[in-house]
Amino acid sequence: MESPGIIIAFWVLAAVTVGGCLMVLVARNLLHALVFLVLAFLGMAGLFVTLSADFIAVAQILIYAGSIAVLMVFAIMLTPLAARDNANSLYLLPALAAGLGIAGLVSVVAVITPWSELKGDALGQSDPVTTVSAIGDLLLGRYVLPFEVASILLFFALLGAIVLVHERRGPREGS
Amino acid sequence: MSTAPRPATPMARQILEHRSLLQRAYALPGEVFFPLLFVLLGGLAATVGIGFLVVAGYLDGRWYDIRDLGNGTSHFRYWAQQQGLPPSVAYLTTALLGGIGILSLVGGWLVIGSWVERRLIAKFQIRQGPNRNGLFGLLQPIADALKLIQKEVLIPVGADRLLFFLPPILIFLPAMLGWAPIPWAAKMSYVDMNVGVVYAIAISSLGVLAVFLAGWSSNNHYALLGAMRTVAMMVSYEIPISLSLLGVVLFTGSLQLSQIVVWQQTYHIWMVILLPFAAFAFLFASTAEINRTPNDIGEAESEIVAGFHTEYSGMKAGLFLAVELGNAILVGAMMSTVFFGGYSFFGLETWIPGYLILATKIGAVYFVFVWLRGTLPRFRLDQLMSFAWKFLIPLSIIQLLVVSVESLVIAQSDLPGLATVGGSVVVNLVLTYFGVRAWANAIGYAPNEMASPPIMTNGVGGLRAAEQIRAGR
Amino acid sequence: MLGLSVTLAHYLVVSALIFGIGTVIALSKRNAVAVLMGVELMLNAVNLTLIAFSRFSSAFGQNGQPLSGHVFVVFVLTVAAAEAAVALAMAVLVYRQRETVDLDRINLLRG
Amino acid sequence: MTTSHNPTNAAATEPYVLNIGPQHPSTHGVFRLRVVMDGEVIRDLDMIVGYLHRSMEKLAEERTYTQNIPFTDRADYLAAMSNNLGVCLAVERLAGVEVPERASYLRVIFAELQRIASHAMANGTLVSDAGAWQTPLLYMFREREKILDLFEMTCGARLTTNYMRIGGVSFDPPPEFWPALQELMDEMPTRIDEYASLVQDSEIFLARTRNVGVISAADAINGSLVGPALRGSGVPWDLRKAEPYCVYDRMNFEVPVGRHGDVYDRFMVRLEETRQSVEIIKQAMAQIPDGPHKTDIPLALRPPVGEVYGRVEGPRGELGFYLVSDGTPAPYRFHIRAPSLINLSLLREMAVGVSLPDAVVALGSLDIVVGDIDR
Repeated sequence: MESPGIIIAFWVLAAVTVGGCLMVLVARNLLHALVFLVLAFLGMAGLFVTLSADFIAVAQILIYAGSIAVLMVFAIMLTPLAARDNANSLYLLPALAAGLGIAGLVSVVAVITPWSELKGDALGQSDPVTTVSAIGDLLLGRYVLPFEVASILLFFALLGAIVLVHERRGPREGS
Repeated sequence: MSTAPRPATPMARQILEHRSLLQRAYALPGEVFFPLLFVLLGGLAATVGIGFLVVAGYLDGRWYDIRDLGNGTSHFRYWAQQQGLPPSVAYLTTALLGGIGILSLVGGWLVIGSWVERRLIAKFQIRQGPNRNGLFGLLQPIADALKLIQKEVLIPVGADRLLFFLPPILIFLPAMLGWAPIPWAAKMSYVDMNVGVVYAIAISSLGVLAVFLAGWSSNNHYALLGAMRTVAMMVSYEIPISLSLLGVVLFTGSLQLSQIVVWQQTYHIWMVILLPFAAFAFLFASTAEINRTPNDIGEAESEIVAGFHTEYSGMKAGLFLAVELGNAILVGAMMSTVFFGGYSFFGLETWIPGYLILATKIGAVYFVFVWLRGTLPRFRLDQLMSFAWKFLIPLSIIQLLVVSVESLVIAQSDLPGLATVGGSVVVNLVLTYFGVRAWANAIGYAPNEMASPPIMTNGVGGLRAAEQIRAGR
Repeated sequence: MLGLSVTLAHYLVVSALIFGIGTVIALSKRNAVAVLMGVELMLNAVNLTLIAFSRFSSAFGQNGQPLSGHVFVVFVLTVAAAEAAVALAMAVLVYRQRETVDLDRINLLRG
Repeated sequence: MTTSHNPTNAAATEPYVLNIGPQHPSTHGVFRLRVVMDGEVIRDLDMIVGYLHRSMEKLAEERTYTQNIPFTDRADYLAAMSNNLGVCLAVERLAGVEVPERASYLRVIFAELQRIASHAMANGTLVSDAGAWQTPLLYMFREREKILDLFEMTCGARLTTNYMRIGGVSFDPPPEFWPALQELMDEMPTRIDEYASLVQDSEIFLARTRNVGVISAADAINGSLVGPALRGSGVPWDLRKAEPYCVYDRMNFEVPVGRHGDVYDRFMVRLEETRQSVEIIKQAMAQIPDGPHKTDIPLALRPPVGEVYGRVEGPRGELGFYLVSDGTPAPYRFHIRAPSLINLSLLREMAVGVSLPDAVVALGSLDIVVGDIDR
């Protein structure tokens, strides 16, 4: 992680991501916030790429930027009479305090802890050529039970979403 | 008495006087014809010479081997390393050159594509197409672009200015980024990433948001309707695209696009023969994704004017139109890479540069798109939705099950590839034919009963006559 | 080359910042969709942490599974997708009943 | 508590108003639909006409009967010949003018040519409305172009022909007209087959038009629908059969009627009518006698005091002219019963409750001409 390309990429992407998150917080319009959220997701995918996590990066784009953002768009559009001003509630100050506290605490811990991390050449050598097959092996090998549970969870989420939003067409439709 | 009707209009006269290209060639004067013939023969001789070089293997892997520009790149990197330059310089240079290459290809297509499409459509519609500006009307796109550029860019009252400004730019990103993993020859892809297929799907899903924002921010009902239609359709048709690509991936065992091409080269078969239904699903769903006939309901002109870009004027509208063209060839590239053998053509790629073969295939797929546009009416939104959810997705899932068994057999068995892959071809063809028919019957689709000619009658009357005619049949 | 290299701590600090901002958004926004945006950001921050550990950590030996972090991220993505679908469906449902998705005003239990 | 607000759990969507037109690709002119939409579904619909109103009927009261013929060109500008024929027949009945036999045959030939041209236009734009990117339209325009060439040959104009005269037609066709007409009529059946094959079995077109915009026979009669739209609903009513004018009683032809009354039936009825028109023209060409093409009438024709309602079967249906004469050279009242306006009134029945694309196709199948609606 010492080549200039990675360093520049890290700082730029980190700035984009954190900036996007901040804009989600301060944007005055919910749809603007959504656009910045997508920007943050894309920056995050870039950060994943700098960490050699190609599959996760692409999955991040596909699921977050491509699907969840669109879901949110639909949720916003299906609630036309609700406020779209991205307003803050009364808990802004406590929330700020909590957020700053968590961020500060974790940052301090992250900086002062002597992580047994790889550096230099060892880091370069541990760079996997491809993560896809390894992830696949793990998913269907060691983690096969969580994998199945996750698929069942997805299935029930699908069912649940359909059941919740389904419009019941009955005799009372006209009333 | 003159027999032939005189051509009534200047246009009709022109059509009558029009000479074909061959007639014009015969009519050439000798001092033009023979030099031309000489040049042609010389080109033929040069081709034979190059052919000898290729067969003798003098070219393989040299930097001047233009059959695969990747050779030049790797030689350049090696040379830069010899010179003691830092690797980043060599990588940056080659990356820049490759980027410029792809951008100029797509940019050149955006310039010429509208002319190609209009000329082709004109041929389908028995008319001439643009033929006034320049040779064969080739300058027409430039005239169009100039017109668009000098038009006023209007921002509608009540539009969200930021979100109105962004989409024409945002929608360009997937159209450009999608080119990265396409292999143009064995060593010649911009980023030969391991997750190429997933990357292509992910990138194409980014366009949804731009379309939605364009429609929403315009503050126009037509635009919003178009955007909602397009978004609903893109979300629905991403699933058949993913499922059909997944079938291909199961066979090839790699998400890398270049590996998919290599697999097809190894087995001397195109995926379209192995997975006909997946190829159809991909083509159909792609037309829905990129808003082309018969699925162009997002910008259905007769219903919602121009869909999500109704309110855009000037070059912003031009950008949307250009992206439509760019997406068409991007889908063509994906389609030919995944289903039509990519840069390979059963050994022809040792003679002809692979990128030319791929470009030809892209052109062929694009021609199919234009053909569809010149031929078919448009579906309705609910029909398209039910086609995706009731037809394409269930059948794709069934196909995936079949394919997973077949791919296991191909991977595990010791039988020769001809037996396993050939068997899979036969099984898939048969299953596709009967599966599609059975499924269509199961969901109650019977088009033949629908087309019925009117009843011819000699009678005249009112309601009673109408009832008699109906009862008489 | 620039005199500084990117280490694990860098990623962890970025992740902490994003998690903090996500917390603020999730706690302070009125609109249910905006709250969900905050939650997604928090999940993203966690993903970044997992991937960073997976990449940098030397805790895995030669026979270890350095990509377990990736697998966990896959699960997080799955759960996030499921959660977003259900949460947004609930938002739409609440909107149909109450014509608002303002979380401060969804106080059914208060009567 | 507001939980009782929405007991059916239906989405609380707001209907919104969409203005289709006056400038919209599918309104075929300047005419506006004010549509109340709920999502993609039309809940209510107002037709707002009058953007092309030229006060034709009032202007006609200041002009002589012959001077009024060019006005009718501009009323239904896609069927000028039929309009000319309608007003001429009405005035001839009012004034008791005899028409030479050759003129009657010429009138039939030109009216049927006009019907072919107009039906080509109607079917082509209908398929374009269904989304085929103008290809069938341009195929159908190929023959329409030849017909317009024939018009130009005969009377010098292609669209606003002003060809019929009170007591005949203005010109006898030139010698080169007849071979050209013969050639066109010989190739016409194959051409019609060709463009029928483009569309009529296309599954997408069937899916778009079958069971869309259905009008039952009773509704069609109650709504006083006319023309191909009426026949599409299954009612065998054609003025050329029911009340033959000119020499239609000597022609042998059939009337196509639809089975279901949907958009597809109206399309197919028009297609079959073009075939029948070709048959009529062939018979007329065989039977046409020599003789004068026009009787001389005074320039300022003064019909006796009275009123008359003359009607013809135009391409869009019954086209009526109600004329009242007070003995002066100008009509006292000059009313046009325009088929497009009456047919349009059925759009609301077809479009409310269906989605926007269906409404567009239904509107296309009615084959309105805004000049005919507004006059």
